[in-house]
Amino acid sequence: MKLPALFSPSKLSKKQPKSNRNQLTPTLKFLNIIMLIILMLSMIVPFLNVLSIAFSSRQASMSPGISIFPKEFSTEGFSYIWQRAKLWSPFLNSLFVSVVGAALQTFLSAITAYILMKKDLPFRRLIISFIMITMMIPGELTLVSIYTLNKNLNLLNTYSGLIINGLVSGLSIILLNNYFESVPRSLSEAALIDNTGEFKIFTRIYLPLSKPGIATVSFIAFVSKWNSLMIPVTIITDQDKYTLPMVLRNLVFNSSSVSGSEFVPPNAIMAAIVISTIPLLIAYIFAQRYLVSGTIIGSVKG
Amino acid sequence: MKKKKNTWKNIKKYRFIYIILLPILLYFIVFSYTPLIMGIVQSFNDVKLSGNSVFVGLENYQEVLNDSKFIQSIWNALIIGLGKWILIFIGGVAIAIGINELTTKWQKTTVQTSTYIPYLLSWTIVGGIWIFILSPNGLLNGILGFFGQESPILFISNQKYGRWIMILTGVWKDLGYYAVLFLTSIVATNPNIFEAAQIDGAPRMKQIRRLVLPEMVSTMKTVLVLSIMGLFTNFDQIFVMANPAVIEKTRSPILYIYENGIQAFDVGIATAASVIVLLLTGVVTLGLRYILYRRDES
Amino acid sequence: QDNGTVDILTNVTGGKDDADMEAFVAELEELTGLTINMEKPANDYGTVMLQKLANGGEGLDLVYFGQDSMADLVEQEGIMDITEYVEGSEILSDPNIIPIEEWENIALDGQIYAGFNKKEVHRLPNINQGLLNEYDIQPLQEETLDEYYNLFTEMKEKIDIQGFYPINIVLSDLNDVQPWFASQGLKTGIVVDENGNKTVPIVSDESAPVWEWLRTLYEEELLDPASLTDTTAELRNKFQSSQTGLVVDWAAWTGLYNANAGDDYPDNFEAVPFGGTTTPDGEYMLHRGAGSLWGVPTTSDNVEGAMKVLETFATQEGGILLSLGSEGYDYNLENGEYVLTEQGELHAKDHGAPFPISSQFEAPLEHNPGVDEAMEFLEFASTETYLPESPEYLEIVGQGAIAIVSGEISVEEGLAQMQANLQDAGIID
Amino acid sequence: MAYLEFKNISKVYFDNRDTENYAVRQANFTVEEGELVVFVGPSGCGKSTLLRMIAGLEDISEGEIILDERVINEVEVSKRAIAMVFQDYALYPHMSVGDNLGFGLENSKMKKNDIEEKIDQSLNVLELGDLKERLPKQLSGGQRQRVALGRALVKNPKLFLLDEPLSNLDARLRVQTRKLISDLHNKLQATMIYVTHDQIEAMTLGDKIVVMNRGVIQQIGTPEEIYREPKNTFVANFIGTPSMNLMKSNFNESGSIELGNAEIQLPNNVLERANDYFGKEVIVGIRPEEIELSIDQAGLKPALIEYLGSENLLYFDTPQGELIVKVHKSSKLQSDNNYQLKFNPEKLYIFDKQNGSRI
Amino acid sequence: MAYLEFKNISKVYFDNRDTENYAVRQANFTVEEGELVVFVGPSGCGKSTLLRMIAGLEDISEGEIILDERVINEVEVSKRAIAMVFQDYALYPHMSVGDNLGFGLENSKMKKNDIEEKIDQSLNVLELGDLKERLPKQLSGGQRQRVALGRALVKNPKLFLLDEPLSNLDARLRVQTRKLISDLHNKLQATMIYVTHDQIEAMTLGDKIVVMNRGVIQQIGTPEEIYREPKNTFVANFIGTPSMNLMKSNFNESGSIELGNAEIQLPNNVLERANDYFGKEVIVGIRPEEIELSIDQAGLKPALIEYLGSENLLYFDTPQGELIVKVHKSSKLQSDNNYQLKFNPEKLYIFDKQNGSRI
Ligand SMILES: Nc1ncnc2c1ncn2[C@@H]1O[C@H](COP(=O)(O)OP(=O)(O)OP(=O)(O)O)[C@@H](O)[C@H]1O
Ligand SMILES: Nc1ncnc2c1ncn2[C@@H]1O[C@H](COP(=O)(O)OP(=O)(O)OP(=O)(O)O)[C@@H](O)[C@H]1O
Ligand SMILES: [Mg+2]
Ligand SMILES: [Mg+2]
Repeated sequence: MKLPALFSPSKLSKKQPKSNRNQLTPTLKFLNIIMLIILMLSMIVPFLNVLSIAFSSRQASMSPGISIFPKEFSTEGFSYIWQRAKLWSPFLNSLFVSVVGAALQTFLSAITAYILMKKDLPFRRLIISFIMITMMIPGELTLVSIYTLNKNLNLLNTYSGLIINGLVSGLSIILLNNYFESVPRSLSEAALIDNTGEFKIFTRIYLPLSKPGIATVSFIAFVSKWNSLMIPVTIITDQDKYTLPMVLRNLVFNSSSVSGSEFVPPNAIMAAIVISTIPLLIAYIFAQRYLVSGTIIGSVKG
Repeated sequence: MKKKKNTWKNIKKYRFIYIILLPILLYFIVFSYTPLIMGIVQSFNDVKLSGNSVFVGLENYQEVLNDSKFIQSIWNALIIGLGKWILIFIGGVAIAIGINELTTKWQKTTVQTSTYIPYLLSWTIVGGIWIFILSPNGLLNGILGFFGQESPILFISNQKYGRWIMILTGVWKDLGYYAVLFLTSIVATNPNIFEAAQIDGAPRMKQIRRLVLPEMVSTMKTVLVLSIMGLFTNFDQIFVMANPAVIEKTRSPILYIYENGIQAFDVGIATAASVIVLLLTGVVTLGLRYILYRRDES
Repeated sequence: QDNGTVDILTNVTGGKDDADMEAFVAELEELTGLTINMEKPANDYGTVMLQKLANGGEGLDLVYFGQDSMADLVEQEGIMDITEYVEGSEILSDPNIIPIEEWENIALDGQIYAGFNKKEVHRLPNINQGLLNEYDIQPLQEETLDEYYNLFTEMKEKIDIQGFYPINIVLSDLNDVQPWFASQGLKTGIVVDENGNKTVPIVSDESAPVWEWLRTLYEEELLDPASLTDTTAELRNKFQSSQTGLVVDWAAWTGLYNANAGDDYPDNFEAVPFGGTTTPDGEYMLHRGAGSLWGVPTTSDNVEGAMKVLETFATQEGGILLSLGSEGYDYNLENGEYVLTEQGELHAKDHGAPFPISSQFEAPLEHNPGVDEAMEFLEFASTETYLPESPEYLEIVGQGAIAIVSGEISVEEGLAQMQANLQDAGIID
Repeated sequence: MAYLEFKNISKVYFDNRDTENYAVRQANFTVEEGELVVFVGPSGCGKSTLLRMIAGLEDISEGEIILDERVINEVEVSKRAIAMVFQDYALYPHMSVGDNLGFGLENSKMKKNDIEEKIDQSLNVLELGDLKERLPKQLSGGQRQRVALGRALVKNPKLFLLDEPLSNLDARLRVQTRKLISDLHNKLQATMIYVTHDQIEAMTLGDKIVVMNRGVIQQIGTPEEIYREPKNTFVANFIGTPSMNLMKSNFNESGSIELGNAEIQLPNNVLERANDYFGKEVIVGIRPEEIELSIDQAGLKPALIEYLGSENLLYFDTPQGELIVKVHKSSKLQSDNNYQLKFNPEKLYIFDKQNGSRI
Repeated sequence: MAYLEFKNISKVYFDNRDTENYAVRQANFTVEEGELVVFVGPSGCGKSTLLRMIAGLEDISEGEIILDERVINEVEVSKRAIAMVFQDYALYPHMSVGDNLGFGLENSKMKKNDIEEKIDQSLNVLELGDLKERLPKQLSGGQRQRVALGRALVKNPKLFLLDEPLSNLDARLRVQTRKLISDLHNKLQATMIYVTHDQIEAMTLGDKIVVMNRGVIQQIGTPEEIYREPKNTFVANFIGTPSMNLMKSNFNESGSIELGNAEIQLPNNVLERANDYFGKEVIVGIRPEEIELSIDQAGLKPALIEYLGSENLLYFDTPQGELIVKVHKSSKLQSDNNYQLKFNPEKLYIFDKQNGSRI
């Protein structure tokens, strides 16, 4: 009779022996796990609730209370919202604007970050402060003038307007700058000696070597473009060019003090939320493995 | 004198770099500074929609600063901001450490991903969810009822809880994001020092206290500086979650600007209040940087 | 600029997407003989309007806004005085088409700054008759606070739905309380008397019994405790799913509730409109929505054109456009009968004005079940006065209302406190 | 009984495909109390792994480690009363030098005053007194190294483990610190296990040297034994700079071998052992300093001469391969002379060609 | 005219408080075409700075660098036609070995085919042919080092700059690669500048050695000159392992000095130069291998004996300080003998006590 693999005569277990070295005491470990589980639940349950309502039938979705599983499973919320709000065009607009915007933002921030690495660049500190200040300007201050500006630049109702506004961000620059600093300087020096132009050093050495940083910044840029509302509302009145948040905000937030007669059932609202969140989750899943190593924030001293 | 010469030489050396940098600086000039300056100019005017703007000097500023609601909104922002940051730092650090203590990769990934989700959702959604949870027959009161609380607690509409709710939901939303930032600094720590500490007989908890925490300090400082910039501009959360009962204690300066400037079509007031907010942000940021980095400079 | 062109900034009026909008504009152009440009911001309408007006008006000739914004717009010189034009217009000045009271309602210091988008409707209580039938509950005998109270207690006793409450109101925005304060003949909002004195009747001493009543409802769990936090959206969901027996909502919603109920109507669910309590004079007293208006920006270069559009909105044809939509797109005429297309169904007879302003307007299609009954109460409704202080009033009284109803403070205390606060804020004298 | 004993210790890592990789295979050795044992071997040969198993930082796959008459396989790291110095120092970056030293003592329930005293004492021994308040990043490499030593020292451990403690130092500091460690060892009479891949360190420091290769212990012995009686070609080649010349050569039936341009008759004691190898190819080794040179125009011309100050290295290309000769001469040799190479048969090492073991 | 010439080159860094720090001060030297010049000195002495100024990676604060009859102070890095090998190799981690070599050539408008050919050629020279497709992280340290060399090689530069290229390798690989560089230099007849802090490398590789300390050039000369005629105590101490014994001693009026336990009469040629020093304290130096020992019970007992295989180092504590003696002996000396130290007066070096310069 052949012994099952479990009882193989080898004295060595195949699996790495689970090491108990240098860990918390069992009590603390238990507490830690409990803390994280509670935390996770508190973070996941609301989202499950959104999902469960989105996949409930219209009637079921209207009954109050928190549910984790759809009461009467149905996708009518999705089909309703998709047709009703004609989500195709806003969805694609958002996707287009966010992808292009994130790509450009990452690229431009990367160039700037790269330039600001040059320690002996005259006025470097000045330029950094100049960029940092832009991070503090409240949007309301420039609310009127930003419209005038976009109008003068012929950016109203254009995709380029959607992309250009908020194209370069101080935070992205700072994050990437931090990341580039961790690329050994001797690499760029070696490339210099290899007769390489600055731009090629940037594209062939710094960009590929900063993948985690690039991934993180692109992700952040994508999320902020995807969720961006103020600028699109300001510059877009052409319904062809609506972005997803512009459409969804109305649905989720249909104000009741106006005697309008719109009725959007909750399952459709939640479906809209799910639709608008899915690309973010996908982007997150792509960026996830880089996020921890990519968000080197270190000590910024501008 | 040699240094001067160097600067000039470097400018020449980097002339192409400046040419590349130019469009980006131009971008900031056009899209940040031009509107900023236009806004500042407007703040000194009584801007009428008919186009008849009159220079009024500091009148708009006086009006804003004399409005106790505005002053109150600044206090609100400070208190809520402070509460948030304290808790986010404590919580973020605790979670980062907690995640770091997990032993398998899938555990780490799961916790990390699920704590990150709220950060991805907008306040419209998050706010709605929490109003739901905190409502008298919502989840939380359900749980409290289970533990013997007799009548439901009116979390959302009780002035006493208003700020706490803003603080806690704000923390809840951003916690995962900050935990990841802090986790980054732990992961970057030289693993050997933990082995050295083991040999020194330090229990894990002590290692966390004495080795992991100090390692996170510089990240914390940076995060603090970066996040303080948004101190006064919390709009969405308050807009979505506040109600008349608590608005007085939770209104943020930006919400004030929205209500009293924008909704009232008063550009002068809106811009003047915004300039004040900008100045305050600048002062707080600079002050904080000074405090945090003072010792490093010397 | 060509004087035949009218540029319009709209919010609710028009189409939902480009195709809708094109059809709408085409029809409007046909009706007015003008070239029309219509722009519709996705949301944050007020902000966008501010941006456009502040940027030299953008050549706009007509802008949509709510009555609550009008005073500010006038103050900031955003819209012009169109009294003359209105008086000069045969259609608009015809009291048979637009009653004088409607104009008085939106006048500021006797001047007119805006025309009407639609006839504003009122909010009134709806009871789910389906529940009453199912649980064999006696309908109301007379409309007094006590009778309502009795109805609620009976509902509470008999209806065994999990989480059911007889009544729900959105307490914080004070829109829903008018039918109850009617019992004392008190009007919500800030009331300005002939002498220009401002008062807030619902915090006067006479209001105490109503507050007591509300408080009792809350105490005895007849009022959904969530009423302290619920928004209208939740309230509607609860009513629609029979979690609540009575809600106060817009007249049009009586019909929407019934329509939304699908097959459940009318056996299991039927929203039936009521007038709320009656004043000592025996009249109902209802809250009418803030006007949905059109103004002409001070920078307009085609005021005549703009007025022409306003006139059109007050005609039968204009009314059909604003409710049903445009022919060939939203509906077709078959043998003189109006038949909605698929598009038309989607729009649910609402292109910005389900109830056009003209008194002479005849709806070509039937309303949703219950709407006509609800509309009969319109004569008892009036709008609140909209003053710059209104938001603050809402904040103070909303806060006090929650405190009183939830039992945090006694009614007298609460009233005194609200009065004091209102005085401090300079809202009442 | 020995102070520390390894009994058949193995360490296995499993890679992704679950195949076994032995980092250490069947290691057996003992360390006496007070001894300084050096583990030497090329990078990746398992030295650190061995050390870390003693420290308890690594699980033991097979076998037993006995310390002070107790099997310590399952004893917790902190209970082993050992001190360890890491290659990259692993100083606690946010603590001052004093705190770095004190950290371990804090955990031992020692009194505050005693701790202070011990710290100061150790700092004095290592001449670090002035640096007590500095942070590690404010120290030079050599100072950091000494702090790392101090951190071990202060614990008064029974057993010191040192993992390539000098490899991050420059040559000059390395010599200094090497001496410091040697002095400490003599002074404290502590048992020390020292890991290095530098054979000079191994030779100068060790009471006993353990030479490892690919997880397997090749030879254990005193420096002299290892140098003079290497058990196999690996040890012969690894120990000594420049390393022993190893060349393939034929073992003639007559008991002589060819080397350079000469034929050498081996002494009898070697021949006795080498019975089986007559007529076969073997590997012949000779240390560079054991070759005598005489100028002779008929001899070989060196391909390269390296001058090292007190000695010269001459590289000859011979039919058997490159041959290095070390000549003690304090001036540079002329590169245009030809030399006759003379080998002392007594100094030749003969190794099996297949498994490399000494014949 | 010289191929490369430094004329009064200085490099100044300004710190936060704007004080000047000289990394290099007034350096003057020349390099002939085809020469291999080694810069040697302790860490931080300015070697890399010098090298980087030649490469153009660092601005020159003062002076002129002339390369091939052209002042290159302002010439861009990429126009200098030099190749550089970095201490940490600086291989492009995301490119294969082949691409690492090809990266520089791409920029030179060379044809695809020619590039390929050149790469293959260089890989063959360095015996890296099989590794062309590997990534740097898949290579061993020695292989990486060779790829770094290959990257320099492939450019056919007129001038090679090497910044401590061997310091990350272990002893064994260091010797191998040292030889490889030496071979390459001979084969290519290229001009090379080599920076190291390892004096063995300097001695074995350099046609000419430049010894630096604290930014100042101490001595320039052939290895032999530097070893045998050090200009000052710094050079004397820095070159040679173990380094020269340097001890303070009194110069008697009679022209003798005390050393160990003996008194030594200096030869006349020294005395002539030393007129001014009679009766004063001087520093006396002697190389460890120049001291002769004889067993003598009346002599000194060594404090420590280090056995290095082919030699022993004996440490004696003398009244003038520690004295190291190197004895060529392939077995370990007994540590319980006493020795008489014998100094050859001809081999003594006398230095000024104040400025350390040779008398
Ligand atoms: N965690 C691990 N997982 C898999 N293999 C490992 C692990 N740690 C070490 N090894 C392998 O075990 C072998 C021995 O490693 P070890 O670190 O003991 O070498 P070493 O002799 O200390 O080398 P060095 O001189 O480079 O420090 C190596 O081949 C290494 O790749
Ligand atoms: N960017 C800089 N700013 C200020 N000082 C610097 C800078 N670079 C180098 N130095 C200083 O210049 C001096 C010489 O440095 P350099 O790198 O040339 O030394 P090195 O001889 O190459 O040393 P090593 O052997 O450690 O590489 C050092 O004291 C160093 O601190
Ligand atoms: Mg190791
Ligand atoms: Mg250097």
